Amino acid sequence: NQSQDGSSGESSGEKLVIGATMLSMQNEFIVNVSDEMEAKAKELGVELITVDAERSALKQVEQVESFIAQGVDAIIMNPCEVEASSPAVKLAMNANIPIINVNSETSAKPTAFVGSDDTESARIAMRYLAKKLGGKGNILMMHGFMGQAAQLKRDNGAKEILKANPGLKLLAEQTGEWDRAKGMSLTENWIQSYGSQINAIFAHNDEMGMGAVKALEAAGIKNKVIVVSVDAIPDALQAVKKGTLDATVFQNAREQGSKAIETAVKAAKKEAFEKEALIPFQLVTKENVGEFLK
Amino acid sequence: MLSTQNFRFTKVGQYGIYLAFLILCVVLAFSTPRFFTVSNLLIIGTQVSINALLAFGVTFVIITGGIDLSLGSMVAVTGVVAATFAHPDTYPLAVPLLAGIGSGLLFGAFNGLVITKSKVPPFIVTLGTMTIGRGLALIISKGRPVSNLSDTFNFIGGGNVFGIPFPIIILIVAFIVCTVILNKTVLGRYMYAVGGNESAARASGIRVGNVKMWVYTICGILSAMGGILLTARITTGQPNAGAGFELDAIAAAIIGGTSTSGGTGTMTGTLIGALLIGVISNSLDLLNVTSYYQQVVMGVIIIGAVVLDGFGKKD
Amino acid sequence: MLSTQNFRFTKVGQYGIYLAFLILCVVLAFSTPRFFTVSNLLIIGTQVSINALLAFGVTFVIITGGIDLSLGSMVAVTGVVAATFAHPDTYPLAVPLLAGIGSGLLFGAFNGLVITKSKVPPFIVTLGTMTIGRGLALIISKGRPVSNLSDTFNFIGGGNVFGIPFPIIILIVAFIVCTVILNKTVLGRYMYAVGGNESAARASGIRVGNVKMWVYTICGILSAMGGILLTARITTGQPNAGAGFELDAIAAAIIGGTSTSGGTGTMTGTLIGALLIGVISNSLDLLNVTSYYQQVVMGVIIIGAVVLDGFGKKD
Amino acid sequence: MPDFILTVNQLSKSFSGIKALDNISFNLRRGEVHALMGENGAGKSTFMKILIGLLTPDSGEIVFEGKNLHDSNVGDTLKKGISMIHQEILIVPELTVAQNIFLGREKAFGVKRGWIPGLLDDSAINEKSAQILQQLGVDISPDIKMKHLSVAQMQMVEIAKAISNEAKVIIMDEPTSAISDKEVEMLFKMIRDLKSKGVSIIYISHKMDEIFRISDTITVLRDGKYIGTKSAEELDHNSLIAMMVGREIGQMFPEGNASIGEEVLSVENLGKKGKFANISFKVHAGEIVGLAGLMGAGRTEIARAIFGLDKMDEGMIRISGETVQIDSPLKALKNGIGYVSEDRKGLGFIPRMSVKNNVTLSSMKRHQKGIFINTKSEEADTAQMIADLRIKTSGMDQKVSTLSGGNQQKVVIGKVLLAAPQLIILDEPTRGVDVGAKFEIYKLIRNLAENGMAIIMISSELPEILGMSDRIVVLSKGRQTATLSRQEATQELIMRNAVV
Ligand SMILES: Nc1ncnc2c1ncn2[C@@H]1O[C@H](COP(=O)(O)OP(=O)(O)OP(=O)(O)O)[C@@H](O)[C@H]1O
Ligand SMILES: Nc1ncnc2c1ncn2[C@@H]1O[C@H](COP(=O)(O)OP(=O)(O)OP(=O)(O)O)[C@@H](O)[C@H]1O
Ligand SMILES: [Mg+2]
Ligand SMILES: [Mg+2]
Repeated sequence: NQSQDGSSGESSGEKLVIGATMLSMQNEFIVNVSDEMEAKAKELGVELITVDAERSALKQVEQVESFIAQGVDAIIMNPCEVEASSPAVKLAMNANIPIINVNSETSAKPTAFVGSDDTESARIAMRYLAKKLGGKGNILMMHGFMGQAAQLKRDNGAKEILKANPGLKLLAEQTGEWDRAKGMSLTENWIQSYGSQINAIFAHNDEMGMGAVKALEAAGIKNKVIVVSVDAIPDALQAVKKGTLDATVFQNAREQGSKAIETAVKAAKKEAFEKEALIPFQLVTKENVGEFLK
Repeated sequence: MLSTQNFRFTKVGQYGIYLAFLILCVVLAFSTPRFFTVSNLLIIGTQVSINALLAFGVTFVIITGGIDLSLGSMVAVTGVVAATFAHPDTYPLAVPLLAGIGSGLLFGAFNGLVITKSKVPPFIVTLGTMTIGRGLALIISKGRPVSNLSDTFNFIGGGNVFGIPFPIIILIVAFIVCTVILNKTVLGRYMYAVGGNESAARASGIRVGNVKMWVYTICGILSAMGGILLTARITTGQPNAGAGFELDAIAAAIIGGTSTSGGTGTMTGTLIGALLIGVISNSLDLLNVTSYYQQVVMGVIIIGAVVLDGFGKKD
Repeated sequence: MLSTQNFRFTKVGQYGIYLAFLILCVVLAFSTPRFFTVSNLLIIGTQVSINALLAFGVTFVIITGGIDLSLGSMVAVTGVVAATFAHPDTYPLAVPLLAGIGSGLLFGAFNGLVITKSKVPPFIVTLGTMTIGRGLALIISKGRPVSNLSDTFNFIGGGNVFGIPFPIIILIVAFIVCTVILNKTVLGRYMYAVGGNESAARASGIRVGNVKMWVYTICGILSAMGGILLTARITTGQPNAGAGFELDAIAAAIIGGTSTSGGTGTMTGTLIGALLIGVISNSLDLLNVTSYYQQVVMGVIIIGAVVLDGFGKKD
Repeated sequence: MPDFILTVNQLSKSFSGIKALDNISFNLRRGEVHALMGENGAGKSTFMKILIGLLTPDSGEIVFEGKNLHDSNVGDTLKKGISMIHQEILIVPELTVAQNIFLGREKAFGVKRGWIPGLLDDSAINEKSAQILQQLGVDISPDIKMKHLSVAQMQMVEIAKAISNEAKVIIMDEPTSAISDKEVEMLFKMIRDLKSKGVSIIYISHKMDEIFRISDTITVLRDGKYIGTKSAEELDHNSLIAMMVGREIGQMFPEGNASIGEEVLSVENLGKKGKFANISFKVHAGEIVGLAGLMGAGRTEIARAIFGLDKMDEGMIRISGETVQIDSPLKALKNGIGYVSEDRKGLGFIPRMSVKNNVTLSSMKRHQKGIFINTKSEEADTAQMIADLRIKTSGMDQKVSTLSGGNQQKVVIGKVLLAAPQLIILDEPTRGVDVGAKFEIYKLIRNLAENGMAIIMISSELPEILGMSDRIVVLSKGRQTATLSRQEATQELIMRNAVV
């Protein structure tokens, strides 16, 4: 059948093609960013090829290689790793294809960066905890998958604030591998170990944070323990609204996604663009959760 | 001597492992007072339940000489399917349960069908359906967790009956049913026969294909039970749930004495295998072993337990 | 007739798969002009190289009737070890290479030792060392990527020789060496014998334990090569690298006709298996198949290729 | 003092508490053929496996050429000059004939010198194997994969392998169980050759006539105990059996007086490309039809086709006059056809299952209540079978893999009998079975016939065919060359028709 506008046939040859490689399409936040990118690409009339790196830096490098071989006009990368995804940036730069990092950084400098610093998210969360606890109390930290960029950065951010607040004691830290069920089991075991000593839990993402909340609720001590996590996925926002999760840190998927596409298109057309678009994190608590719930 | 020639992965016996498990428990009871408390034991039971369900399923499969790598994906698919029908005030509880179990049954039956009809090794078929299943779970859920589930549904994962967590009750019931199937029914007998010597089983008039169909289907149903339990426990249908569960389940079965070459295995052994894994991971958290070292210790204990198991027997 | 009784996972033949692979390539060449270009083929070759190296290693292991699940962890450990010695202006290139290969050799030899000395099935031993290895990689690197590597080291992963990417050259050399070992040496012969009928091998005076030691050690060395290649390619020693690589490698071997019951398999088959997987994943990206559907298609094609393979033969 | 090359003193071995060997002493002279006799399960193979180093004894010593053979593994023993033909055929199916013959000895025969260590030279191995096989008079190509051979051919390869080792002592554990007379003659010629070169042979067989033809000395074991050693001249058939069994056995083949009844099976023009063609015969209730022929004549193929294990290309099968389509063993069993395979390890039993679970496997329909197993009826039937067939087992829960060969055979027969067939096909039913058990199996076959069962018996032992059959169908290269009645059949007549 006939196409309604000029989006097919001859004109598709002139259409800009952008290749995007995403950290993991099984992660809700990333999926949100990706959806936003999709929508923006449609709006601007560019073709977007989205691939999933499945959290593997190697795969990501390979995908960028493929993009280069295909001759895309610009590349958007949601890096898996700070260091390990860097070769992809270098490859693209060498091939004179603009590459925009979205959401997190690599050590190699890309054409442009759109996103926020993961370390900051952990600082925000920890500062909140410190304030709520009055600078004194026992904290448990639930890590993401060990060795991954997000885990390392959130760890660094959290430890920074801990250092600044000597009254806060890190009782134990352990990985929950980003996973809700693992986070729940881990919290159950922690409750066995530390019981009433626990004052707060910081989880590197909302999934694990939700798991912690479930375990605390089941043990009937949720009201005694403060839980904070990062991402502001819809589930977490609901929980904040209900008051079961004390706070989460909002990353603006919408803005990251649309800004990334805009920047990529400008760079491809050799128009002026922002080299670094920093999109700030926001702390979400019961007081302001309404702004984020749609 | 005779006829053991092709038994690749040597069988791990069925008694030594009980001893190894006991020793581990005693050591733990002495090293941390928190281990041997009713509440901790109930937590271990709850945490073990999902892996145990999958391990029961894969025990059937391995006894017939097969393998199922799609367990984890089946957990995700069935969990997401069940969650889709489990929103509050939509359908009665039976609907998500039947939808979940039904999807597991279909998935398992599909595994069985491809394995019996094509001559593709189970390893490849289920590796394929593992990937397919993961994709399906993501497609069904559009890559997002399916949340906002009804309280009655969530009760399955978080509720208690007379103080006993519901998952433990499911675990016990499943254990009894699986034991009966394996030891007391004709189907169970045929499973051992097919795994022990497929040609001889066929020549004895056993419909080998049917037995395999049953086995993969049962495995699918048990995975679905695991998927529903997990979903209810974390009150969300997660499309990326269950990744890697297959290895834990297969490990539990083999630790418990099921031989990957087929023809041997018991449900009790598998249960012990699952408990062993569960107890180790629980106690490593209790003892606050640093996470990097947790992995090393976990590996060492699993190998150690099975080595100890070997010493118990002569052969 | 005789002695086939326990060949559980039926053997997948060695010829049909070439046909399946060819058909796939032709279909792809017609569906996207980007597939059959020199640059894309070189990319596929490079992308396949790591999996192929691991698959060669595990082919040896599977031929003797064993299995190795620790491949992915060995990639991580050896990569991190090599990276530790590969910072610019510290040691000459030989040091990180020898350290990486050496750690893989030790890791593999440890697998072999435990498997031959204890009676623990390879599945459990290597599942254990998979976990142990992951922990070790994190301990050695303190959980952080080891970066800032020398250019000479990174050349291994990213360099070209006469326009041919260096990983492809390593791949070709490894393929030739592995083929010679398997087909032309006494050790290779003994691998087939041990896997084909362990009792017969033993009764012929073959030191079965030694053969197994060799096989797991070689597998460790090849994994180390994969680990070094990976590290050089992403210019970082990544402690969490290589997760799940074992399944891809085993899949390549089995798709290529190696039977998990031991005694059969060829390096050429394995190479084709690895290429098949590589081509599928490359072309799904080229064809811009949505990521969720990619997984479904991947699973279907793998099963399909092996089914097609089955049709090619009679038996 | 005679020149003993091998001396064994007070050797004992038990398996999980059961004594398989109890204080065995044994002497082997240079250049003699020493037969080792005993019933199934007497401990012969266990003894030999200890000699070669596959099993370690619990106590006792072995002295070979004046040196203690303690702690040797198989590789060492083979190098020192003892080789063995194993009872259970030990071959690597995926390797070629030549590769099997030289397995473990490549270093000595088939390794090229060069800069790659251990580089194989398969053409040298092939050449050498061709020579050896020719010497043995067998027509097998050395570069074909072992799995394509028939059991008989595999056994010939095993013989070739053991003989080519240039050993000083060769152990032969039932080397002729799967081969026919022609090959046996070749083997005996080889044995005489070897003997003249001073090689000693330990020979195990359940075929009495072979023992008296070839052996110089005979040692008898019973229930793991040493009974005695005598020179072959001192013994005759009956006195040897008495030593082995502990009692006399009268006539080997019991008299039959079954009345021949209705036609049970009729096959017409059965054919399978490259295997057999134009096979037609009938079997009646109470009748025993023997299928005779040389190795590879196609008898097993016919049996497999009738039982539904293989597809046939043409022909018709009628059961009690009605045409039936049999495409699976299940269908065959439902039509009242039972089959006891010659390949009991491959098609007969499930090694890791118990005697009980094996025996009842084909008759679960009768042992179930709904989906559940009726343990009582199962146990009753098993006990009955163990008693009827005199299966020597420590209990109905013993694993079949740990039974001796003869008793495994009885388990398989028991399984088929419990399926209550009208017609039973027995393919080499006494292969590897001791005299006592053979006699019992013959009695059993007679009994079945008297109770109205139709029986097809395939056997490579002519006396057995002649002694048991009411009618004999002779096959040669897949063709039916004669059908003889009991009265007209003679050994010569059968042989003449078997080689045309
Ligand atoms: N691995 C084993 N485990 C337990 N029992 C065994 C094992 N191997 C052999 N036996 C037992 O040892 C005894 C001797 O067996 P062996 O195979 O030596 O007999 P044999 O004289 O060779 O008999 P046949 O003539 O049937 O070959 C038998 O009772 C057998 O059941
Ligand atoms: N597994 C096999 N693979 C290939 N050919 C076989 C196999 N088994 C038997 N044959 C061949 O099939 C033909 C018929 O063999 P079959 O076993 O039916 O003979 P038989 O008369 O029963 O003799 P036997 O005494 O050896 O059992 C022969 O040419 C034989 O070599
Ligand atoms: Mg014997
Ligand atoms: Mg035959």
